[in-house]
Amino acid sequence: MVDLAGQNLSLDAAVSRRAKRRPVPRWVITCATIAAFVLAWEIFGRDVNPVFGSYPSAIAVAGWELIESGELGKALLESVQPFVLAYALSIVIGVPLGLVLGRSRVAEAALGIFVTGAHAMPLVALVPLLVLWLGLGFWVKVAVIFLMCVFPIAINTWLGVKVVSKSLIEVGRAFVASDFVIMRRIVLPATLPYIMAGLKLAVGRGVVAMVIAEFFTAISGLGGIIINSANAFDTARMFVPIVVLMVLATLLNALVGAIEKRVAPWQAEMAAHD
Amino acid sequence: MVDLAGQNLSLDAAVSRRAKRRPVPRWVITCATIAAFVLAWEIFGRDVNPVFGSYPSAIAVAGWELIESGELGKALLESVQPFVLAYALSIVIGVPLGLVLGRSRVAEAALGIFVTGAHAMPLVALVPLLVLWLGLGFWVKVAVIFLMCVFPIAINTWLGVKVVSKSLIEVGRAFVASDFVIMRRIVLPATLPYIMAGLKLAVGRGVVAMVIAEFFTAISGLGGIIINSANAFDTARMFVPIVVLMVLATLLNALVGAIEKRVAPWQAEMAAHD
Amino acid sequence: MGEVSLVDVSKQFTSRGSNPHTVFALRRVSFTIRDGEVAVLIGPSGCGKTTALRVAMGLEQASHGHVMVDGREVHGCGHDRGMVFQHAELLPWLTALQNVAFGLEMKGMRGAALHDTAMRYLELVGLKDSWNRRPHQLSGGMRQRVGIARALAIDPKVLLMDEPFGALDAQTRESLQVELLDIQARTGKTILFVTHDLDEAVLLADRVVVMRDGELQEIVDVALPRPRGDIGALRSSPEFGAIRYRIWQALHQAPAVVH
Amino acid sequence: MGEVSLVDVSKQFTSRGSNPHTVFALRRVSFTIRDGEVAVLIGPSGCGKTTALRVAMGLEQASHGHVMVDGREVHGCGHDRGMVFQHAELLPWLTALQNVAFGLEMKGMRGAALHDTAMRYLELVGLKDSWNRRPHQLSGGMRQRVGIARALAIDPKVLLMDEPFGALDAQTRESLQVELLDIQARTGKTILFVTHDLDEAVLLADRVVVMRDGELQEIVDVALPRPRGDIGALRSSPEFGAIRYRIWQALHQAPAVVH
Amino acid sequence: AELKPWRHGVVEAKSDAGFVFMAAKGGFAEKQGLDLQMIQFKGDALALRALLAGELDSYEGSPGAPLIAGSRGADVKITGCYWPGLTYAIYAKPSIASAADLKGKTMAISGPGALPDLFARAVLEKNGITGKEVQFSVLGSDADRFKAVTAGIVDASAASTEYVAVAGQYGVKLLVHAHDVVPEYIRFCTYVSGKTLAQRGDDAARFLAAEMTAWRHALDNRDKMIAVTREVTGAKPDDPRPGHVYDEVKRYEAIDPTMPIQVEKLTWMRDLLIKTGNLTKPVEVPSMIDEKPRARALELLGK
Ligand SMILES: Nc1ncnc2c1ncn2[C@@H]1O[C@H](COP(=O)(O)OP(=O)(O)OP(=O)(O)O)[C@@H](O)[C@H]1O
Ligand SMILES: Nc1ncnc2c1ncn2[C@@H]1O[C@H](COP(=O)(O)OP(=O)(O)OP(=O)(O)O)[C@@H](O)[C@H]1O
Ligand SMILES: [Mg+2]
Ligand SMILES: [Mg+2]
Repeated sequence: MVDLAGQNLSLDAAVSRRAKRRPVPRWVITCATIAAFVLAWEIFGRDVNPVFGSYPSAIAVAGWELIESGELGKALLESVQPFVLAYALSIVIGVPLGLVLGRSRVAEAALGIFVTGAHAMPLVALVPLLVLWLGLGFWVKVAVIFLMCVFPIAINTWLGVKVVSKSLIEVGRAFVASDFVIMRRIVLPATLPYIMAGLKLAVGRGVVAMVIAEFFTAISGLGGIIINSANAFDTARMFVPIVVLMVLATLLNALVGAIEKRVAPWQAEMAAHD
Repeated sequence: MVDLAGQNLSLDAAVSRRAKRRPVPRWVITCATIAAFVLAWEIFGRDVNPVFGSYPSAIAVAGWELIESGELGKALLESVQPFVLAYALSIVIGVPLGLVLGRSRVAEAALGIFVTGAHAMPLVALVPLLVLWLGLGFWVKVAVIFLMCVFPIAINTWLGVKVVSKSLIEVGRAFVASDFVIMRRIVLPATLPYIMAGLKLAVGRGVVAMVIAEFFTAISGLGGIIINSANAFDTARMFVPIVVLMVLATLLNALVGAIEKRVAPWQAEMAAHD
Repeated sequence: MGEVSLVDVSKQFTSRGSNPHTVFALRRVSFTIRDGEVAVLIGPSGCGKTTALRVAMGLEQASHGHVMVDGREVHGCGHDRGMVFQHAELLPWLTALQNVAFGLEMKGMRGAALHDTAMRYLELVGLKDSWNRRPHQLSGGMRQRVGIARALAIDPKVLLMDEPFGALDAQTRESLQVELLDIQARTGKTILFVTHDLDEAVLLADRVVVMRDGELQEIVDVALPRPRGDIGALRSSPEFGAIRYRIWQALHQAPAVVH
Repeated sequence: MGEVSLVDVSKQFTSRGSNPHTVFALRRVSFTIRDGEVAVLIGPSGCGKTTALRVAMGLEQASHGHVMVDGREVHGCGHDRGMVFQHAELLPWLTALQNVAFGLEMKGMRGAALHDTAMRYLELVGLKDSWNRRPHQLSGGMRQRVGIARALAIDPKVLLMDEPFGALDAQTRESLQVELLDIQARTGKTILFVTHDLDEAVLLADRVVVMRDGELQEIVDVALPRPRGDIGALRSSPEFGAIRYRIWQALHQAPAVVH
Repeated sequence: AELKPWRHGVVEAKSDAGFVFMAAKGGFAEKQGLDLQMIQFKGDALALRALLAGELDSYEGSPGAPLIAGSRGADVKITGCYWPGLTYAIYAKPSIASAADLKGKTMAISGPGALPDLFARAVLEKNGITGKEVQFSVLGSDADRFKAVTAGIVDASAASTEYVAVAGQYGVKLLVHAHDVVPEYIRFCTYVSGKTLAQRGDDAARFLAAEMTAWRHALDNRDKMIAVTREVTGAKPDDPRPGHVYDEVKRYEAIDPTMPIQVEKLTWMRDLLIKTGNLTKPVEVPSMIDEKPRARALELLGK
């Protein structure tokens, strides 16, 4: 029955045949595509009218100058402070807002339409109004970034709550959990992947909002470098903060992902990986 | 055992006691809050510096004038055409992109970073480059709107795919479905709520992008009315297209929701409603 | 106290959409489980057992009729009732221990008592060593047992158990049956228990409620002494066989009423 | 042909995170199910039955050892094998009929044949009238039956069934047991079947594989004539009782090896 | 005959639109055989980029940006300056007594290197204040910036003189008029790319000719100028600004329909840009001028 004898021969062969060709690690693929992209940009970027485009080596040179002069560091600091505050605020307000919208029929009927509408608000047109209320300094930037970040977070959370499985909620109800406890102990963890997606989307939007705020209020920070360089037709220099922003956003996204893995380790384990 | 007799008396009372106070319908709540909001705006809006703010009755008058003169209709048409095309394109490209990013380890490692980065691209600064390639007309608007819409859709889809339950995928594998079939028949429906959330977020972003495109390329459409009215210090008139945009976004969102209910009726049924 | 009555309960599910249709999961079902009684609900697949339990628990609102606990009409769930779900329904992000602790926390337990109580009930179902695993790392039977531990831990007056031992091997099942009988004897719980196993029904029940097609078909009294004593001997006794056969008959009867 | 062998298969699960630990779900398990044979896998909850089935199906990659079908090492799933999952695992957005059709479509069936075949198998499991309901509208046992219909419909050479009748009432269960025996007799399928029910094991199996703690404990031959004939009579026959007892003993033995 | 398309970029329409749009709205371009399409931009920097991208045949705006772009090798030529006088002013809160008081205050601009910025810096420089001693904020168009002053968001801002008429009404004072401090400052020139001049030199001349006749017409017809402004901006009939702009232009003779190209003013402009740090690479002003189309246009009109 347990007829191993006849098969032991082929066993070694089979094992070595499988000999899992270890897949190329992810970071190697990532680095390779980035390298290919930079190379292609370097080659084709030189053909673009320099008033409009630039290429990596020129950007690197411009970046080095900005770093050496300390301008980039100063600008980064100026930009990052309101961003961090506004992003944190968006989470603190957006997530509970989304949870309430998703759970409460009345709140959804009463406020949902405003959230949807506000998300479609052309903020650029309303910056003057914000400036009127908040002045030109730190707080107007915070407001602009906050208004751009809070809605993706709230909306994703809201829609995530709407699809939380009924049976999970019932566990809470069966054990007589209060609405608040159901929210915190069941709905929140169940919605976490949506919230995290919202947070990641908000990183991208927030970074863009940061630049917009710096374009349209007091010129400062990374946005200031962009607009000054653009007006000086110094395209290579203009690309430096753009690249910095994109790197920043990528790092922040990775950070959000890492935090997610820490606070919700079950998520990755349960999901499909081949 | 089946001792009904003694309880029949209290039955009627119980039933009538429960007599489900039918909850107020959603649309009543929504209309009430909108009315309250408009009223509050009407009252307090009059106190705001008229150079910056306006109030509903004034906006309504300005709106009526714009409708009568045919300006609003023309601008709306000008704005909506590129929006519709770009939004459709974002779906057609964003959803498959997100699916592939979520399912393929290699694609994710190779392209994920570009999607994350591009989502954080300050598009406003790059509009001139788009003008260089696409001119000032219809297509540059399409490009701006597309670039703003496609990433929320792709990223939400991508992250949604990442959390599709392993056991659903295994059903496909057990029945020897090809990767493509698993994608289409299992991953796609399982990810639908994420995709729909992405589509709704994209509506808001797209509407904003539409205005930005009209601000930063050739002035036209609804964005054009905003700018021209702002220059004329006609704040009430400036708010007309903003209100129209927000209404438009809300309607579109409702449309997306309605479509979701049609193509994915199981979703609402399975989810928690109290 | 812990008397539970379903009074003239009907429950229909109407599915909207392209092909609307109505399913009658329960039709005018009335029965009372007396305080401290063990009632077993039995019947073919899809006859409405789970629905009856859910209505009794307060998770489902009856379309018609109502539920009384100790003579008072109740709506919604209460700490007086505890439920073991047919599909365990563990919270996927909590470990086995945390899942058991969840119910206790809802009752207000905290700190060391919480941990110790949860651990004790995990041990009772034989999962002490797996306390740290999440549901997806547990086998089907293990999940089921965590669900049982979670409901037992909150020590409710009324236990509603939906095929709790369905996914368990004979040995584990037997030991949990004994545990349950023991707990019931000590605490006088009222238990409503769904099973497909006739032996289990006879072993546990004071009365067996036989359902069919959403209707109450028959109620069979189980006149066996409590405590049950030597289970092996009991099983092979003629009384046991007779009652088992009565239930079997009730199950195989044609429906009482034709609609 | 349809011979399935697990060859020296081990499977360990390592959970990372704050509290890493390794679970050995299978330890050097080897057995062969011959073509056309019905083997029943039995053992306590958590002993690795599901894992063994998943490895045989190709859903889980063995940490060590491999799976052979008809003498050839296989990786991944194939149309030659079909699986009934322990938790049905229906696709929630498909109706009962569509769920059954899903497997058939993957085999390339289309059109009227598809609909008719799917409907026929739904009827076989007694769910013809519920063809249009989605999984969340079905009771636990009904879901289970849809899962059975889905696997039977694709008519695989090898059927891997994980407690397929676990959530069914006695009557439905019996009729499906008879169906399964009938299908097997007609088509000569190879079947690997997990159950906790000793009667079911004896009734269905040519051999019963008893597992414990991830290890193969014993293999019990069931020397009953095929076809089984009158099941009622068979059940009360002394041979049946003797084999049943042998398995019971194997299950209750102390583990063969102490680690 | 078939009209040839000519795409001309302008800054978003304001109360001076009666001058800017007269060639298109008054039918003057058609007379020169051109189908003149006016394309509005939020700023002249955007228009310059559109020109360089080949999406415009010409645009008009402040000479600052083209000088900077030219220093970086951009293919843009100055073909004439029809608005050599700067009808621009600094508006301030009433509490600011004189330009010297601006030290340490906040000022609104539309963007670095753009007209309001350069003008403000030129005024500051005349008063011995460096650019670093004032906080500049980007607050959008003339209207937006003027509003910012009225709301007290900033202490002062440069903006078109069209707001002089309404300044009192909004509680804002006119601090400095460009005419009094920087007479060298050119407001608008018209630019065409070198490539277009090479390929469509004749059309360029016809375009300039159309513009010249249009401005002449506008200067001679106050009502017509106001009517066109209203048509373009949708301004209300009681808005005093279009009329005020007309009067200003007349009073200071700000518009010169012959589009003189004054090299010395442009050179002053370049030196200002160097002083403010906007221009880092030197550029020879004459190399950026193409006199031919203007000469040809005058010829066309002269006959
Ligand atoms: N949410 C629902 N929507 C529609 N129909 C439902 C729903 N829940 C249950 N039903 C139907 O109600 C009937 C009774 O279901 P129920 O789950 O109570 O059966 P059950 O007796 O528990 O069966 P099983 O032994 O298979 O678990 C079934 O026909 C089922 O299809
Ligand atoms: N994904 C996993 N991660 C970690 N441990 C796992 C995983 N899957 C199974 N196990 C462990 O492997 C062991 C065997 O599980 P398996 O599901 O094979 O048991 P089983 O024999 O099917 O039990 P049951 O009769 O309860 O279904 C169990 O201890 C279980 O906790
Ligand atoms: Mg049930
Ligand atoms: Mg199992």
